[in-house]
Parts: sequence; C-alpha cells; structure tokens
Amino acid sequence: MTGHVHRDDFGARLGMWLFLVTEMVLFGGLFIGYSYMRYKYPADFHHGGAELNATLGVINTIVLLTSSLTVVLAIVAIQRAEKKRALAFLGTTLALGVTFLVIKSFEWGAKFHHGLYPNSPHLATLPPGEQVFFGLYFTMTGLHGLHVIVGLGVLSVMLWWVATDRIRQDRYVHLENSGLYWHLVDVIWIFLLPLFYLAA
Amino acid sequence: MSTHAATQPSYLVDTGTRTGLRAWLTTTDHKRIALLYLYSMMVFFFVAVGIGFVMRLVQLTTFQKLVTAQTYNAMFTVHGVIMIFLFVVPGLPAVFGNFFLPILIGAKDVSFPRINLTSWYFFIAGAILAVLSLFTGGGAPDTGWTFYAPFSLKTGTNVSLAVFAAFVLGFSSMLTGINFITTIHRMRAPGMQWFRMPLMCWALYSTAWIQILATPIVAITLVLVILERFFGIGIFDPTKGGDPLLYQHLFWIYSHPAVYIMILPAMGVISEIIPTFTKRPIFGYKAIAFSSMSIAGVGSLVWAHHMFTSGMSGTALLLFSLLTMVVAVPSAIKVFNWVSTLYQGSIDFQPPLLFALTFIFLFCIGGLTGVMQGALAVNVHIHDTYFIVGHFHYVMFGGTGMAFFAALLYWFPKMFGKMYSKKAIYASWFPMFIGFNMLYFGMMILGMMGMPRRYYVHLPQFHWMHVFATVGSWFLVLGLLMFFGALLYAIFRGKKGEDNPWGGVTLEWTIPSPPPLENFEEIPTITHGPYEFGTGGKA
Amino acid sequence: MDWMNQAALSAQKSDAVFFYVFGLSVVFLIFITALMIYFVIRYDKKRNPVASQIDGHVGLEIVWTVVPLVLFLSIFYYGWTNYEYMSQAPRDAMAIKVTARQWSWSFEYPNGKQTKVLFAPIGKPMKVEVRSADMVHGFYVPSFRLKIDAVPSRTNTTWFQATKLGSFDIECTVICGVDHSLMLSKVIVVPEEAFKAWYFGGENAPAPSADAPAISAHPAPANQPRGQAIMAEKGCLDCHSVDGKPMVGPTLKGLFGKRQQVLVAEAVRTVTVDEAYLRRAITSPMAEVVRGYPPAMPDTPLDPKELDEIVSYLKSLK
Amino acid sequence: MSENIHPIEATADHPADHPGYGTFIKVWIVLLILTGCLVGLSHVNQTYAVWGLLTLTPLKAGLVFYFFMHLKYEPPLFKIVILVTLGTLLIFFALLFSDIAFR
Ligand code: HEA
Ligand code: HEA
Ligand code: HEC
Ligand code: CUA
Ligand SMILES: [Cu+2]
Repeated sequence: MTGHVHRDDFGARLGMWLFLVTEMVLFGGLFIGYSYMRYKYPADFHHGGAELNATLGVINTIVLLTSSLTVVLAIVAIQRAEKKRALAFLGTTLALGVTFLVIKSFEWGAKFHHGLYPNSPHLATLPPGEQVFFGLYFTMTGLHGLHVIVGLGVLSVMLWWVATDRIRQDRYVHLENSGLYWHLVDVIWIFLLPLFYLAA
Repeated sequence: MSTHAATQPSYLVDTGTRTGLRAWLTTTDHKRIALLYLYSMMVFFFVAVGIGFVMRLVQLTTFQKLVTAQTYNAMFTVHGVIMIFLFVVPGLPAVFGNFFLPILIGAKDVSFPRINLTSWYFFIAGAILAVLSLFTGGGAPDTGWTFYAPFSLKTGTNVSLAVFAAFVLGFSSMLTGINFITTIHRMRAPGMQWFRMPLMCWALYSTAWIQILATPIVAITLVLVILERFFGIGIFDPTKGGDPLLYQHLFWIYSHPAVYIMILPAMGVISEIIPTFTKRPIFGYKAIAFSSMSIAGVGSLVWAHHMFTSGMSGTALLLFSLLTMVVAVPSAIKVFNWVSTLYQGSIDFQPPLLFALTFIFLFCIGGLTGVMQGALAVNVHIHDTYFIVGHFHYVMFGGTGMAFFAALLYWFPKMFGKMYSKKAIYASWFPMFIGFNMLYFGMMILGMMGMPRRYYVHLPQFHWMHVFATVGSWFLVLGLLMFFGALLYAIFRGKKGEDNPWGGVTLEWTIPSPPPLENFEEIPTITHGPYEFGTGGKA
Repeated sequence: MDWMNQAALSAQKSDAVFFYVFGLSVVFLIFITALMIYFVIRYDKKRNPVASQIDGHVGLEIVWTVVPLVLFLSIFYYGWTNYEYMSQAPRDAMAIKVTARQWSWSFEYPNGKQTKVLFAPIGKPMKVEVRSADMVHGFYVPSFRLKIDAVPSRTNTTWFQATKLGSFDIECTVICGVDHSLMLSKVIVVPEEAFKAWYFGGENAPAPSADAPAISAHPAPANQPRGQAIMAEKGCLDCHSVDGKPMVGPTLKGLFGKRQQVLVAEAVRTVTVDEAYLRRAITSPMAEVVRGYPPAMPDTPLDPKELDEIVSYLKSLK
Repeated sequence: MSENIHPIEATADHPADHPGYGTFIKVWIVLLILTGCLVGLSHVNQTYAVWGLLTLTPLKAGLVFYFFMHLKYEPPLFKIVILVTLGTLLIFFALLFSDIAFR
C-alpha cells in the first residue's frame, strides 16, 4: 500500500460494498432474465421446478445460512480478541461451504444421470419452456457455485491471516469484507431456492 | 516517504528501488497509471482509426472491392469493438480521470492505488484477448459490436473470445468506477465540500455510478452468449425456446448507459476548460452538476430506443420514446450554460478553447440527430442506416473525441511539463473540422437516402455520396496526423511548460508541472468554490 | 411533394415528423453557434479586459429547462401519433407473408402465390407479416420509410399503401452474415388491374409491370416458349423481366447482340452479348457483373438442355 | 453528504457498541423459521408459493443485509448505496416488463 495514504477502514468497506453492488446487478441481470422467461412459459417452469429435488435445496439453504452465521460470529470473536474461537468459527464456515458444494455436485450429478444437461438429446425433446428453465437452472446455480468456491478461497486466506495475527482486534477490515462477500453469496442463494426449487 | 515534499522530484522521475520500465509497470501512482492508459489506448485507437480509414476506401468502389465481404464485416466489428470498449468508454475516465481526479479534490492518490493498477492490467488483458480473437478460432468476429443473437451464437467466427475480451474490459471499468466513487467520498481535502468540487469531479462521479450499475448487466449477458456457444443453454436461441429480444434488451440496458459513460467525462472536461479561458465562474454550477447526475439517472431508462423496429409492445415503444426525449433535456441545459459562460467573460482564445467550442458544435449536431432518432416515426426510416452511423460518430468522435483532444491540449503542459506549438494545432484543426463534417454529414445524408449500415456493397444510387464521405475521411486523418505530430514533437522537443500557462484557478494549476509524486507539498484547505477568479485564483 | 422518392403514405407521415424536428434543430444549432461566435469576438480579452463574475441566473435555468422539455415532448407526441398510423394496418389490407432467410426474401400471397419480388397494387393497403427462418433480419423499403425486423420465432407486422408506380428497393438492415448487403429485392408497384391480372391469372401468368400496356404485350401462357417456362420455374423471372423493365437484375429483353458494360475484377469492360457471354452470365454470374447492378445473382444449377433452352429463348427476346 | 473526513483523521471508525454473539444467533433462528414457512407455503399451492417468494424471500435477504452484513451499524451512505442499487434493478425490471407484458 502506498505509504502516504493513511489507513481508511471506512473507505475499504465502502469500496467492498460498491463491489457487492456490481455483484448484485450481475445476478440481478440473471433474475430479470429468469422472470422474463418465466412470464413467457409459466407452465413449463412449473413442470421444470417439479423435477428438481427440493429437499436438497432446503438442506443447502440451511447449510449456507449457518455458514453465514459463523462468519459474523468469527468477526465478533475477533472484536473481542478471542482468536481461538474466531479460528473455530471460520473453520466451521469453510466446512459448511464445502458441504454445500458436495450436496450441489450430487444434485447436478443426478440431473446428468437422467440425461438432463445442456445440449443433451433428452433435453431437446422437452417443450421449449423447460429447455430454457434448465438452461437458467444450470447457469444460475453454476455461477453461484463458482462464487461459493471463490468465497471459500478468500475465507481460507482469512483463516490463515487470523492464525498469523495479520488480522487482529484493531485491524480486521479484511475479515469484515470477506464476510460481506460470503453473506452476499448466501443472499443470492436465498433467492435461488424459491425461484427454482419451490416454484412448483 | 519524505515529508519534505519541497525536495520531491516530478512523478516522471523514478524514485524508489525499481527503475525504467519495471518501475512503470509496477507503479501505483495514479499519474503514471494514467499515462500507461494513454499510451496503450493510443495504440489500439490508431489501429481502429486505420480500419475505419480502410472501410472508407472499400466504399469507394461499388462492387469489386479491395477486401472480401467477410473481411469487411470483420472490419466494422473490430473497429466498433476497439473504439467502444478500448477507447471511448475507458478513454477519459481512465486517462484524465486517473490523472486529475485526485489532484482536483486535493488528494495524494486514489483510494485504492493497487486496484487502480490492477484495472489497468485487466484493460491490457482484455485488449490482448480482443487481438487474439482476430487470429484464432474461426477468425475475426463478424457480428458488429452489438453481437446480436442468434447470429452471434451461430456464426463460425471467434465471437466467444471477443466477447470474453469485452467481459474483462468491463471488469476493468467497474474497478475504476468503484475506485473513483470511494475516492470522491473519502479523499476530498479539508473544506472541499461537494459543491466546491470542480465539475469534472461531478462528471466522473456520475460516470462511475453508471459504470458500476450498468456494466455488470452486459458482463452477464456476454457470459450467457459464451455459455450458449459452448453448452447451448439456449436462453437467446429461438430454436431452444430462447428469445433474441431478451438479448437485445440486456445488451442495451448496458450499452445505452455506456454512451453516457462516454460523454459525461467529456462534458466535465468542457466545463473545466471554458471558465479557465473566460476568466469567470461557470454559469449555473449547480445546474451543470445536477444535470450530470440526472443524465446518469434517466440515461439508464431509455435503452430500448435501439429496438424500436424489433417488434416490442406499443407500451414499451411509447415509454422509451418519451424517456428518450426527457434524457435530452439535461444535455440541453449543459449546452446553454456553457454558451452563457462565454457571456461577459474576458476570453483568452487558445487551442483548448477552440476544441471545446468545436465539441459544443459537433455534439449539438450529434445530439439533435439523436433526438430525430428518438422520434418513433422517423426512427422507423433511419434505424440501422448510415444516419445512425453519422449520429454516433458526431457524438462519440465529435463529442468525446474532440473533448479528448481538448483535454490533451488543456492539460498537456501539466502532464508532461512541455508546451506544444499552438500554430501547428490551429493548422491541424481546419482539415479535421472540414473532413469531419464531410465524412459524417455525408453519412447522414446517405442514411436518409436509405443506405443501410454494415453494407459491404452499396447500390449505385449511393455511390457519389460514399465517394464524398471518403474524401472527407482523408482530410480528417490528415488533420489527426498533424495534431498528434505536433503533440509528439512537443513531448520530445517542446519548450518547458509553465506551472500555470492558462491562468487557471483549480488545484492542478497550483502545483508544479509536471506534478511531484505526491501532488501537494501539504494538503491544501479549500475555502471557496472552484472557479473564483475574483479572489485572484489560489484555492 | 416528392422528397427523396416518397412513394407511400407511411413515407409522408415519417417525413412530416422529420421536417418538424429538423426545422427545430436547425434553428437551435444556428442560434447556439451564432451566440458562441459572437461572444468569442465581442468579449475577447482585448475588448473586455475584466470579466464580470456572474454565477448564474435561476430564471434562465428554468427557461432553458422548460422550453426544450416542451419542444422535446411535442416531438415525441408527433412522432408517436404518426407512428401509430404507420404501424396499424387497416382491416381491409391484403396480408402478405414475408419470409427472410440468409440471404434472400420470399413473399407469399393469400392465394398461395410465391414470389421473390413483392408485387403491390398502387393505392391499396398491403399488410406485411415478417418472419425469419434463421437470423434476425430487417425488412426495409427506403422509399416507403418502412422498416420492421424479421425475428426468428416471432411474426412482426406492419403495412404500407404505395402512392407511386415503379420499382423500389428492399434491403436487409440487420447484419445477418457475409451476404447481408446482397439481401436485396424489390417492391414493384403496379396498377390495380395489372396486379389483378397477375394475381388471379393462375400458375404462369406473366409478371405484372409498372406500365399496364406492357402486360398485354406479353406472350399468352398458352404459346409460351419452353425457355420462359424453365426460367419461370427456376425463379429467374423473379429478378429478370422480359419486357425491358429492370428488376433486381437487368432486363433480358433485347439483350442478345447488345453491347453491355460489365465489371471484371476491378475493371469495367464493354462486351457484345453473344451466346458465349449468355452462358457465362448464367453459369458463373459473379465472373462478369453488369455495371450498375449488385453481384446478387445466384448460380442456379441447370442441366445442359435447360441451359440451351434458356439461351435460345434469350436470343429470341428481341 | 456529511462525512467529509480527511484521510489523516480517518481510522477504524466503527461505532463502539459492537453487537454480541446473541443478536446474530437470534437472527439466524428467525431466518431458519422463515425458510420453514417458505417451504410450508410452497406445499400448500402455487399461488401461496409465489406470495411466499415475493414476501418472505426479500425479508430473509433484508435480515442478512441488516444484521449479518452490519448495515444496521453503518452510516446512512451505505444504506443509500443499497437502495439506489435495488431501485435501479427494480426500474430495469419494470421497463422490461413494459415490453413483454403488453406484447
Ligand atoms: C457518446 C455517445 C452518445 C451520446 C451522447 C448519444 C446521445 C443521444 N442519442 Fe445516441 N447513439 C450512440 C451514442 C450516443 N448517443 C451510439 C453509439 C448509437 C448506435 C449504437 C449502434 O446501434 O451501434 C446511438 C444510437 C441512438 C439511437 C438508436 C438509433 C437506432 O439504431 O435506431 C437513438 C434513438 O433514440 C439515439 C438517441 C440519442 C439521444 C436522444 C441522445 C441525447 O442524449 C442527445 C442530447 C443532446 C442534444 C439534444 C443536443 C443539445 C441540446 C440542445 C442544443 C437543446 C436545443 C435542442 C432542441 C430543443 C431540439 N442514439
Ligand atoms: C469513438 C468511436 C469511433 C471513432 C473515433 C470512429 C472513427 C471512424 N469511423 Fe467509426 N464506428 C464506430 C466508432 C468510431 N468510429 C462504431 C462504434 C461503429 C459501429 C460498428 C458496428 O457497426 O458494429 C463504427 C462504424 C463505422 C462505419 C460503418 C461501417 C458500416 O456500418 O458499414 C464507418 C464507415 O466508414 C466508420 C468509419 C470511421 C472512420 C473513417 C473513422 C476515423 O478513421 C476517422 C478518422 C479518425 C480520427 C481523425 C481520429 C479521431 C480522434 C479522436 C476520436 C480523439 C482521439 C484522442 C486521442 C487520439 C488521444 N465507422
Ligand atoms: C436473386 C436474383 C436473380 C436471379 C434468381 C437470377 N438472376 Fe440473373 N442476374 C441478376 C443480377 C443482379 C444480375 C446483374 C449482375 C450480374 O451480372 O451478375 C443478373 C444478370 C444476368 C444476366 C446478364 C444480363 C446482362 O445484361 O448482361 C443473365 C443472362 C442472367 N442474369 C440470366 C439469369 C438466368 C437464366 C437466371 C435463372 C437460372 C437468373 N438470371 C436468375 C439477378 C438474378
Ligand atoms: Cu438479412 Cu441482413
Ligand atoms: Cu442509446
């Protein structure tokens, strides 16, 4: 960091929020596309949703919500200089994040198994609306999964920094910002759940 | 860093451990990053200009051409992509915004210097990808810069890579936006209240907002195009239930605001130049500041005026035509305020002012033709004809381009500490101005006559006008070469530039030319508005 | 008035709005430019050494917010109402199915007749229902100020009512691939009776033409030469007339023996049309392109017999 | 905007009263309950599911923003930023539907 600029946590958080704005608009674009198509093919979307495994979806929601909780708790812990707890919380978050991905991969795997994947011959036989539905399903959940992976990467760095005291009671804005990112990933999933799994 | 800023060398001199190229490529100094942008941008810019020039030559003959149809389609696509994504969109913010925003608000740098450098690297990465897309895969994309589905999904050319390049460039521009907003909120010098900021800052602030609110939409749209091409997820592909109109909507949701990303900083530049050379405060400071914000706001609500013939609902047609008219108002306000600022000033006529006034003239033509296109009954005729091509060259090149020139002329002494030959610049203005209007007004007439855009061969009745326009392009390029010739000469052989050659009163004129690494010896305290000549200047 | 070949009601509607906006724009442009120049001269630092420090004037700000707003809204309203007229087809309009594909147009009439050029009776409303078989295309008739995109999996409709006889260009306005600029055709506006004669005149009724008498001059379907039959079937006659009227391609009337200017590579050459030339022109149309025409002719597969028939027929067309 | 802090003065300017573990755990429980309701509704019938989607989901998101993401404890600027963003998305949405809803 160029030495002459003084540390500005407020600015750092503002910057992070602005970045989150771009993320929100990015997914916003997809949600707009989703509603456009859903408006066009209400029935097909209904059927498409019925084919998804709602239980897995809900379990994943709980997993992510909990992981979000543990991140904030980690911040509280840091604010109170309780390093051990902070590490524990962050660890849990990472574990939960991985769980999410595992479940998701099973879910996708099942779909592939039933010949439901982009460009699949089986998909081509479905009515246009369902083709679009699954197109969106794979795109949106896939992109979200990508964000989870990135989030995990960032959080593991945070874990490392907490362990090595790069993040301390008096300077933890990086942890806060990574937390913000993780929460946003969570929020996006909060929307994906009803849109795809509970639509039916 | 040294606290005795008085002994500080210019930012052009390497301090620190690294030297030469390595020092530049790893710099976090906003001024050096600005120059990195300028130089790299110039390269791409001249490539695109060259292509544009060749396109004119192609139109010299009616049927038997000097390139094949495929090449021509690739040419206007590449020309458009480079000009938009590598030149006008990043142009003014990345070069002059980076260089002067911190100085104008009395800061030592932007909020996130390293992110600033990162976004330059994204810019270069995007550029390289764009260039690669010309030679790899199925060859240069041939869809036009708008990448309309389903053609962009079906064509064999290397659309995927080109589109990915645009995606990366979008990322670069978002990071710049984030950086500027945070900088303006956090780094203003003591006493630099919002309404004491020079108008350039307001322009950059509103631009930055568009950058972060609109760019992600095109980012995701382009990602979808790539996914379609590789995995056929079929959201835009009618054979899979997708909808081409959805693509057009998503594309223009970004790409119309993008045109205001191009013009707002240009307007900011003009608002800086005019007071300096009239030696009086700008007329209606707040009106101009707010009109920038309202352009940013309303400008995001008019995108579908690019789709009037696509078969949208009547309701949408009505709404978007109406909003298009509304968005023209703030621009009008600006124009009138600029002109009134000349009134009872004490005008010191210098090259920057000449180009600023040229901007106003050309931008008005561009803008007024824009209004014509916004009127539904007229749009049906001129949509996707050369009239449109004329319109956007007037606003983008006559507008943003000329402002870019004006900014170069205005800040050149500050940036490089050298002065150019004013005579040479005046001399270059004439061919540029004449050529410009021959070329692009010619195009508009062609459009009215019914010459569609993106046409490789044109029907005989359009021929003579095409020849006329082409001749114009020769003058234009001549003028351009003289212009940059003069500036290049000045960089190497020019005589020393003073600290305040134009008698300006904004902060950049209170520091040495070229500025020292940390801009200010100690952060100034601001006590009054930006353009107060009465108080003898010194902010 | 006839401005830039105004040939339909829609054109009049569109141009009216254009002139309104254009007028306003010219006024404002001149006003602004004149002011700039005057101020620059009048308040040059020599004439006016000290600038008066004016910050602004609320009244003026309001004026130049409201006045342009009102004008712009009037432009919107005028444009909108005229557009409504241009887009809403009247009930009694004859509906024509237009199909766009890379890179040609085809037109189908209510009675199933199909053509490559669009025949329209003068002074009658014609509704066009535009579809696309592949990419997005744009159906554009400059002289009618008529444009509507052809979007796959959608049908967009508009209408026109021609006010002038003659043939008018149809162009594709949306980039749709390498031959986008060759995706041309013609609207041929003919007198109503000529249109009727063709429309109701069964399978191989001769194409109607702008000047009514020419119709009767045509050989009646009965004693129609084999060559013409083949050409009709191969679609040649969609682009070529045999009565001296240029369509997408040049007329074939009196072609044989004529001196024809053609472009070969870069150069213009003048050739005398002999049998060899005819065969070349048909089998490899791009080799020599007639001056003043786009290289738009497809090379249609013909077996030698057909070719001979056609050539001999063309020779006979004095 | 009121915040006009010179970088030198700017430091970790967090309000002193940091919320404790308890607050967040409570929020978390609420979130789980809301998810439960959502699932429940979706089993009743389509219309309920949609209504649940339209009401409960934003509520959940709001909670996460407000507490987990500390919006509650941040100055107005941050809230404005979010509102502007959501507003923009909403308008994009509305204008887009002015097309398809009336085709
Ligand atoms: C710098 C970029 C820039 C800017 C600033 C503008 C400004 C405007 N543009 Fe333009 N536009 C483009 C870049 C830009 N445009 C591009 C690149 C395209 C083509 C994209 C593609 O298809 O490839 C395009 C296309 C385009 C279209 C679609 C055309 C078509 O394809 O059918 C329309 C339609 O409404 C339009 C309208 C406008 C309007 C109303 C403004 C207004 O903002 C203009 C406002 C300014 C003025 C009005 C002048 C000053 C005012 C006065 C002097 C007041 C007095 C005047 C009166 C009272 C009449 N533009
Ligand atoms: C800023 C944008 C910009 C600029 C400067 C130009 C410059 C030129 N353009 Fe433009 N053009 C576009 C943006 C631009 N173009 C876009 C977006 C399209 C649409 C593509 C598509 O259809 O998809 C297009 C399409 C387009 C076409 C239509 C192709 C077709 O539809 O068939 C043609 C036709 O001749 C053309 C010609 C030219 C020429 C001759 C030049 C120049 O060569 C004229 C000479 C140039 C100069 C004299 C320099 C200009 C200087 C500045 C702008 C300031 C630079 C500042 C610094 C260098 C620091 N361009
Ligand atoms: C899509 C429209 C189109 C179709 C279909 C078409 N032509 Fe043509 N034809 C043209 C055009 C355009 C030209 C002029 C440019 C050129 O010479 O290629 C032309 C030129 C010609 C010429 C040379 C005329 C001259 O004046 O020298 C002949 C002969 C000819 N066509 C015969 C035919 C025959 C026979 C067929 C059917 C097998 C046919 N055309 C089908 C468009 C067409
Ligand atoms: Cu069809 Cu262009
Ligand atoms: Cu626009």
